[in-house]
Amino acid sequence: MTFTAPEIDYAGISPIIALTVGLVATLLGGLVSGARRQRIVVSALGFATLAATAGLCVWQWGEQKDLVAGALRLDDLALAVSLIVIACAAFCIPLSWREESVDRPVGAAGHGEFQALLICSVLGMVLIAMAQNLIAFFVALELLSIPLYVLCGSALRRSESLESGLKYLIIGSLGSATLLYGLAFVYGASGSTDFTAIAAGIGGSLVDDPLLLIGIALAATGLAFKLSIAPFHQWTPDVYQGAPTPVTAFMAVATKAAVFAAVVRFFEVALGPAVEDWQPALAALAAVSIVVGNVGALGQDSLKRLLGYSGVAQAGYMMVAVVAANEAGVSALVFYLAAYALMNLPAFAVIAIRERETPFGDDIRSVEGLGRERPWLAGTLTISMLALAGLPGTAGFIGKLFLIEAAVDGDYTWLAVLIAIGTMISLAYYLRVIAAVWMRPAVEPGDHPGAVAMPALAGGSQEADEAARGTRCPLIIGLTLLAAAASVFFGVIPSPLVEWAEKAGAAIGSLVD
Amino acid sequence: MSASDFAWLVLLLPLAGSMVIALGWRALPGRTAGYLGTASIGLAFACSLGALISLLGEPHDARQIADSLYDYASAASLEIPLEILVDPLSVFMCLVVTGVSTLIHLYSVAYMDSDAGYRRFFALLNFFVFSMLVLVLAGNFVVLIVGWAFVGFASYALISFWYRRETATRAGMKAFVINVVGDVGLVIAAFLVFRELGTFGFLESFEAARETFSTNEGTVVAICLLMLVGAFAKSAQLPLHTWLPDAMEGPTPVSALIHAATMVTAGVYLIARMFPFFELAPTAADISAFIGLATLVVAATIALVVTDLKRIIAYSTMSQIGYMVVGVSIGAYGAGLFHLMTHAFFKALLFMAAGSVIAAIAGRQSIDGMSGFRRALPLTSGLLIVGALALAGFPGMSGFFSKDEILVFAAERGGMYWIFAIGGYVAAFLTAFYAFRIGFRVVLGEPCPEARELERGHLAHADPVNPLTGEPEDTEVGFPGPEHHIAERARPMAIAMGALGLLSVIGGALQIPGVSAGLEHFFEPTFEESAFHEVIPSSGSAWLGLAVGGAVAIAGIALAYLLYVARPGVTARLAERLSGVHRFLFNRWYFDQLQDALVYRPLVGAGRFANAVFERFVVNGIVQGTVGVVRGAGSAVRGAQSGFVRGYALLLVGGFTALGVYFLAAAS
Amino acid sequence: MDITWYLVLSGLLFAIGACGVLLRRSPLVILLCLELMLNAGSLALIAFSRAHDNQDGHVFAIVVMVVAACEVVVGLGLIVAMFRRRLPLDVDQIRVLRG
Amino acid sequence: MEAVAFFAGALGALGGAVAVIALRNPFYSVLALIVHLISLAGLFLLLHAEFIAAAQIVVYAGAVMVLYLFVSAYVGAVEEPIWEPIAGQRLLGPLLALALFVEVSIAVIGTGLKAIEAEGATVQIGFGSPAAIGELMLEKFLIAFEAASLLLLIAAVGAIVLAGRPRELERESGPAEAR
Amino acid sequence: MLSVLLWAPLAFGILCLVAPRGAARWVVLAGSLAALGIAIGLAVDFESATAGMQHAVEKSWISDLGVSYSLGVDGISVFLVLLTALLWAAATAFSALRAYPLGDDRSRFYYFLLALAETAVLGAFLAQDLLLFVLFFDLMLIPFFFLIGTFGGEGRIAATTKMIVYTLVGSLLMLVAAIATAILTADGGELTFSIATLRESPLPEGSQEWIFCFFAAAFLVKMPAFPIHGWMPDAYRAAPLPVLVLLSAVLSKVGAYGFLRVVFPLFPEATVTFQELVLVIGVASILYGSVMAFTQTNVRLVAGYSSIAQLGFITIGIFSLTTDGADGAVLQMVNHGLVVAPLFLIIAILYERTRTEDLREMGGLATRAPVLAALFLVVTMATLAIPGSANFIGEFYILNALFQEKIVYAIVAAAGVALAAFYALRLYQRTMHNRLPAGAISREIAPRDALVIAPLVACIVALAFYPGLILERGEAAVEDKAASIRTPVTASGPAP
Repeated sequence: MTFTAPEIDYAGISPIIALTVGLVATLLGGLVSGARRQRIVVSALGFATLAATAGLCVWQWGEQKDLVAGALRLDDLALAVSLIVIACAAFCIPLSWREESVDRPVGAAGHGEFQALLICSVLGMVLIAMAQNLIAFFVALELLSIPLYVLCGSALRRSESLESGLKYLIIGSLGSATLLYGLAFVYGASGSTDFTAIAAGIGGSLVDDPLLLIGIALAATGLAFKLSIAPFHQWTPDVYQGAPTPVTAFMAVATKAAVFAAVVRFFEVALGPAVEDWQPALAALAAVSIVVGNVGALGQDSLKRLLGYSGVAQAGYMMVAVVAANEAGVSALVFYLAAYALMNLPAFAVIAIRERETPFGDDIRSVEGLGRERPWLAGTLTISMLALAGLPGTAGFIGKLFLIEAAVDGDYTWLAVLIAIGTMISLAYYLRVIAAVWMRPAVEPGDHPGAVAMPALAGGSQEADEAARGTRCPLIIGLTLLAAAASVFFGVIPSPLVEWAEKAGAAIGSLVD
Repeated sequence: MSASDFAWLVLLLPLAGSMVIALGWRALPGRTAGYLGTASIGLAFACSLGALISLLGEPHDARQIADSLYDYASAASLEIPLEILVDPLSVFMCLVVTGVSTLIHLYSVAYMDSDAGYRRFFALLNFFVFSMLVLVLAGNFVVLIVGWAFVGFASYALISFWYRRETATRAGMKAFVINVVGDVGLVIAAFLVFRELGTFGFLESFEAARETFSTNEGTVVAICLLMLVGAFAKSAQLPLHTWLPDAMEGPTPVSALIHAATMVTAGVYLIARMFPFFELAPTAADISAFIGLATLVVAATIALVVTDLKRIIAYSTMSQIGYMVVGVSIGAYGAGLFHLMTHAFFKALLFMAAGSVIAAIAGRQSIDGMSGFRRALPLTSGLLIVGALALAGFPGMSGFFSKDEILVFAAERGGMYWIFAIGGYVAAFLTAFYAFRIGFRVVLGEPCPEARELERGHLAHADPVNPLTGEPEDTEVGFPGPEHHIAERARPMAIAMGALGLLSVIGGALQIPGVSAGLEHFFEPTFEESAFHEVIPSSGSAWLGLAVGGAVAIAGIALAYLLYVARPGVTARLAERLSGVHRFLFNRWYFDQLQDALVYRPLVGAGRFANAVFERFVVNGIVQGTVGVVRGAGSAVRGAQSGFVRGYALLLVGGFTALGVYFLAAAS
Repeated sequence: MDITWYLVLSGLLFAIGACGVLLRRSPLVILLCLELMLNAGSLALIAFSRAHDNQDGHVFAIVVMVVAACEVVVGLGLIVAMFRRRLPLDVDQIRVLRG
Repeated sequence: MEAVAFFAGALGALGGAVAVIALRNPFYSVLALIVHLISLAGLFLLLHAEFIAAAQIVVYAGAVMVLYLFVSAYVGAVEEPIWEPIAGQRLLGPLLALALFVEVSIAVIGTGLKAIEAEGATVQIGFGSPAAIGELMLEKFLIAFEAASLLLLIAAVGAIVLAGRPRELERESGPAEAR
Repeated sequence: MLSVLLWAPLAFGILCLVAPRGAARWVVLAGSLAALGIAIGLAVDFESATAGMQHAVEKSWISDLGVSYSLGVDGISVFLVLLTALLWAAATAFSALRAYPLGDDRSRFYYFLLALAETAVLGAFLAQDLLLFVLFFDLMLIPFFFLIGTFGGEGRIAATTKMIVYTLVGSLLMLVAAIATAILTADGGELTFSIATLRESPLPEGSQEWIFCFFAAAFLVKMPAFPIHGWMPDAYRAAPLPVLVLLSAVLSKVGAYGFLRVVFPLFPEATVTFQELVLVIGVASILYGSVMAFTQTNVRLVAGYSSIAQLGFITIGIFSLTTDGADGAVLQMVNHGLVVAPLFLIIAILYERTRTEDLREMGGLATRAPVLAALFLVVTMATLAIPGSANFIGEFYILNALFQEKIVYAIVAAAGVALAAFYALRLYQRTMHNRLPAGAISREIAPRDALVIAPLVACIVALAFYPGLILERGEAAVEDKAASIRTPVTASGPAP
């Protein structure tokens, strides 16, 4: 029998290779003994990996090509999303530092495993952003999910962490089973696993064949679950709250980014011909999650939970861009994803810092009086809240602008109006946080009898918190301020980010219309 | 200098005076402010004379001069210059206003001395004169309205001059609000004029009106009625009169100047000024005449029973204005304005005398306590009697000629206008009676304790109390302070009163049937367009009317003598015999209660309702409702978030089953 | 034998698996049910690849098998961890996070 | 002949599946699953997927299930209580599952796709043979293949992270922490 | 020129963040004074003849969306800009001179927010690009949220949240509407938000109408107009008085301004369609506001509801759809700003004297304070629009115009004038007159306060002598807007 190796564009897959190598390296770095030394070594490796990958992505910027027998597609959309994901990972590594060293048994800090898992997840995300073949698509999805299951549960001391891990795993597997079944049907209907071939296969004749449509329904469910789109969102608040804060931060932003890229590719490239079928359905999902997410976040005391619900709503907003199904939509989506990273990460960072400084964990009381105590942190938290609320002067506003523009352009004005309404509701809880930061006096643990009983979520055990009270990691604070500043900068001078997003949009646009 | 230049000066001087006093209030010692104010008004009077002379210098048909200073508020389609109209009418008004004002200022110089707000008083008084002059000199509706409102403001400020008195502030508020109602009427009238004639200028609109409107056309009647609202609000005619008696809360000179001599006659001036409209709308004119008559009678009857000295005079003012309104409404412009002038003289005189008496009796105002001041206050008493005679229309006095001229004119027009003549004479009888009800009770009879003290040369003092409610006054309020003044001792007061006394006696000479018709002739340039210009009673019938008037007056006086001097005590018995009537009159025909029930209470009620019900249930309801819905949805979502992972799975499966259903539906 | 039969069978298996996830409370068994669903998926894949004479489905099935194995491993790891933490092995009693 | 085989396999698969969710003891459920897997492998054979069938037997029914058995033995087979804490779950669960099945069947039966009506395309020799699959894996699905292997690695790492180092954890988990 | 005016306050505000705490307030004061200077310059060399934009600035901002950074002033905005600058200077000076916020270590924050707010409001008045306008319109809420929520009184957090959410309800819908306008107009072509360009090709009536509704909602809530003033009472109760000055005197105008700047040119048919409705709202606001104003016992709320009434006048003036009415409305906007600002400052002073804001517990304050009384009296008279004040001319123009168009509304609205006399006087008398209650002290106005209030009163008096100043300069621009209503460009946009 003859075996012809596929010709491989190594330049194209270089980011993937880099990540793989880095993954192994960090894993080995984990063998270094001594918590501190290990942390430094591993983190260095991790940063190096991410930096290298980012560099390669930038290098490949502007390329448009199929890789490895068309399993992957390298284009600006993929690269843009990869960059966002990598940035998130880079942000979360320092955030995670103290986390692991306390939550693992003394003497053997798990930085190696932690960052290896993180990078593996990044790899999965990069892959899924590029995947244009059902199998690669599916395996990439698992590659990004399974490490996350582990990471969520990785704070073994805290039953909440384990609980979140289990819930995520069960619902997640259910979701991927559904997705798989859906993909199977799509494959069955079209007789192929390549996106382009699928598009060709279903083109015209099959557009309203029940087999295909059920496939789409199941696949949509599986993906919507990953994006925590209502009504498949219920895992989100619990997992966000239970998981260690750095993991939550990473999950909240990176997963959305990668999966949205995949969704765009899957629906607009593979299922492009069937747009009439899925557009209304996705619109309905978007509407539902805008409403559910926003009302759910009202009156939440756990900040992470609050952000979880707000994430549901935000996913709804972004879904609108997918629904619009036009080039403007894609670029709006990419822009919003970038903005989303800029406004979410600082928020989580502040939460993490406060978790370690106050006995209130991620309860809203932990940020009360922050305005007097630490104006700069308060400022960043405020900015990210305002940005999430989409108030002008922040990247969030511009992002919403693009979303609404795309929606109206795609004749989904009612969704645009719904975005506006959702934003109004969301103000109620975003402003509540800001009010707590600036307008309430700091709470002394003594004032609240509940304070001690209150579990220090993600903060490890009490004594550990005592030990770490008042951590001032300059790197974290620096990155936080940077991100906040960026979200203001792009709110005032959006053009650079906009053009960047435009390119990513063009990548798909060229395929769609 | 042309008449208009003089006119501008007339306007400028009082304003300057008021500004100087107001801004330099700290710098002016003692009575300086008073003399400053008096001087500025005196000069204004001089300038008015100048205007008069230069106007008489003009040829007969060039005696209506419109002159504008600058474009006050002109834009788009509106042309609103700061414009004055100098013609016999306005000059006449200027003379009356400035003349009387000068004397009253002079009086106040002494009278208000020792009042905490001395300077404030003169600043405001000058400002009032300025506003009044703006009113009478106005050349278009906007300027007129400005003057109209300014006098209203001045009157408010002076009524509540003693602002620590609840009663005073309330009275001020009442006066102001009712006046604003009048303003609104006038404003809408102006809009209507603009809508129909496209201009706000007087002369232009008169011209246009004659061409545009046919007699009694609906629009023009509406215009006139709206103007009447304004006029009646200012001139205290029914039913907008209730503020005037309360206005007596102000210092006596204020009552004399604003609420007797000048401001309250603005309505009369307005009707005279707008005669082209009114002659195009006879209906409106008649309505106003009838209201004038009604006021005339009603006020007179009330004046019979009221006991507060100043309020008696106030009601008499109302009724006298009733005469004028009748006059100008039925076309007797000359006569009406003539009466306006004479009334200014003698009514101011009466108030001054009253002020002197009140000062002598330590600030009390009820005439019940007053008697026998003839020896204690010879000058005051004498002038009081003179004023009363003039008011009563005693033959030879000024009031005698002016009042009867109106009534004779009414008779001359005949037809239903006889009613006005008859009503007028009846009221004249009542007038004569209450005039001497005051006169006799204050002057004759047993001297009251204060009078006796005064005869011994000692001026009575008492703890200051609010004359209306009798509650003790905190002396911060100022006058009546520890120091107060009577004509006998304060020269400025004596001079002012003397001058007015003289005028009230000889003022009638301006216009004696058959003998002189100066005023009529002087007014010609203004009123020659008038339809009633030709209606001039023959001197025969005029003298007949005068005879009747004189007789009625004497009869009234005689009755008063009978009841108050010859047989004191009869009145009390009468009062309880006719207690119903008495109470009705004493409660001033229940007009206040009526207004209260019809206007004030409903509004406050509406406010309360809006506050208690609407604001809470509707306005906040909108908010609360929405919030409630959202909150409800929120708790529903959180409830679904049960924490049961299998529950989540259920929703997930349910979700994609639903999606599947949708897609299958879409397929088929 | 028509392919349809196989597909209907796999649908049935999928449904049963889902039903199990919804009804069972021991995480262990839930994992088993998820296996059922995945297997239903691979059955469908294989059937389709037979129908289209296209072996992509087979590769897909293998990948699914790997994925299933991984999920199992991680899931069992979690279960062990929970067991050590003395947490009840009953998903209904693990609900601190809610609301 | 083939029909018989199909129905036998189908019966086995279904029975196994039902047993998995019906048996209250996890240990037995695992055994039931093994039955299910084996009969499924049979069906794979009927579909000319020899390699998959083999893998199914070896990897699944072999390795994975053993792991299951160990774990269920380790944690001890707890019988789960009968009562249902979530209102309506008992009712809605099967109902939804049924609806799901109906939808799928409608889709499968209602489709206009001719290919699945029949036996399926006539396949050439070597369809589904290890060689063919291997070739595909190394050419077309190289990435998927590599990723899958990476997946296995990371899963192992995850298992270690979660379940590794028993002693310390045992020592650490005091009753205070257990809620 | 305009850019300097726009950004100067913010620049100084940022400067004050790094300035030493003591100096912060002077820095921001300097900034606002600088802005005032520039604004005066603008007003002085303003050519009243032209209807077009003057000192226009035009730069591309978000090219992909066709959003441009374009500023300009015309007869409508020039005096509003001046008013904004003036009142901001006044409020800042008032705060700075009495070292407000008292005993709070966050004065830097306070003054920074003031500066930010000024920039935002100026932006709204200067913006000639629809989206830029919307952006500033929303932006101005943020500083006020903090100002009220951080430095306010009783129940400030709830109040400020309520205000923001309520007012943003409109603004966000407006954002959608604005984008829709641009896209529907472009119809696949080049996207632009320039008001001037959009005006060329108005939308078909159908889409005009819903878009109009969204804009109207935003503007009416902002004013606020009856019955959507729900946020007003709480916010007014809670806000610190210097902030309240700005909130009531300036922010309320942005709404009214928006009608003239955006709605008239862009949605003429819809404007005509909804004229009656808005008139009803306006008249209702007048009556309701007045009636409420004379039953309230809280001083702030008397002023607050009176503002509702005043804004009602402005609204009906604009929606008389005539040049006269709109011109009067422009004048009235400035007047109301000039009147309400000193009013609230005086209320602050009264509060110091009586330690209460309840009318029933006040009184007699005039005794020892003739100057304060005089200033207050002037303000009161202007508030009730006594003829001779510029306010009267404003109302005269408005009512006259409406009288020519829709006589019934005019007559009903005129009733509001009489009511105004009542509540304004009531406010004055209950505080300054009658007897001095125990515990209250009558003190003369302090020089530092007089320094702020006297100039404002001077402006009122000056304007009373020559209201034509504003009317004449406004005329051309207003005429241009009103013309677009009378003779709308025939719709050529795509069907919705």
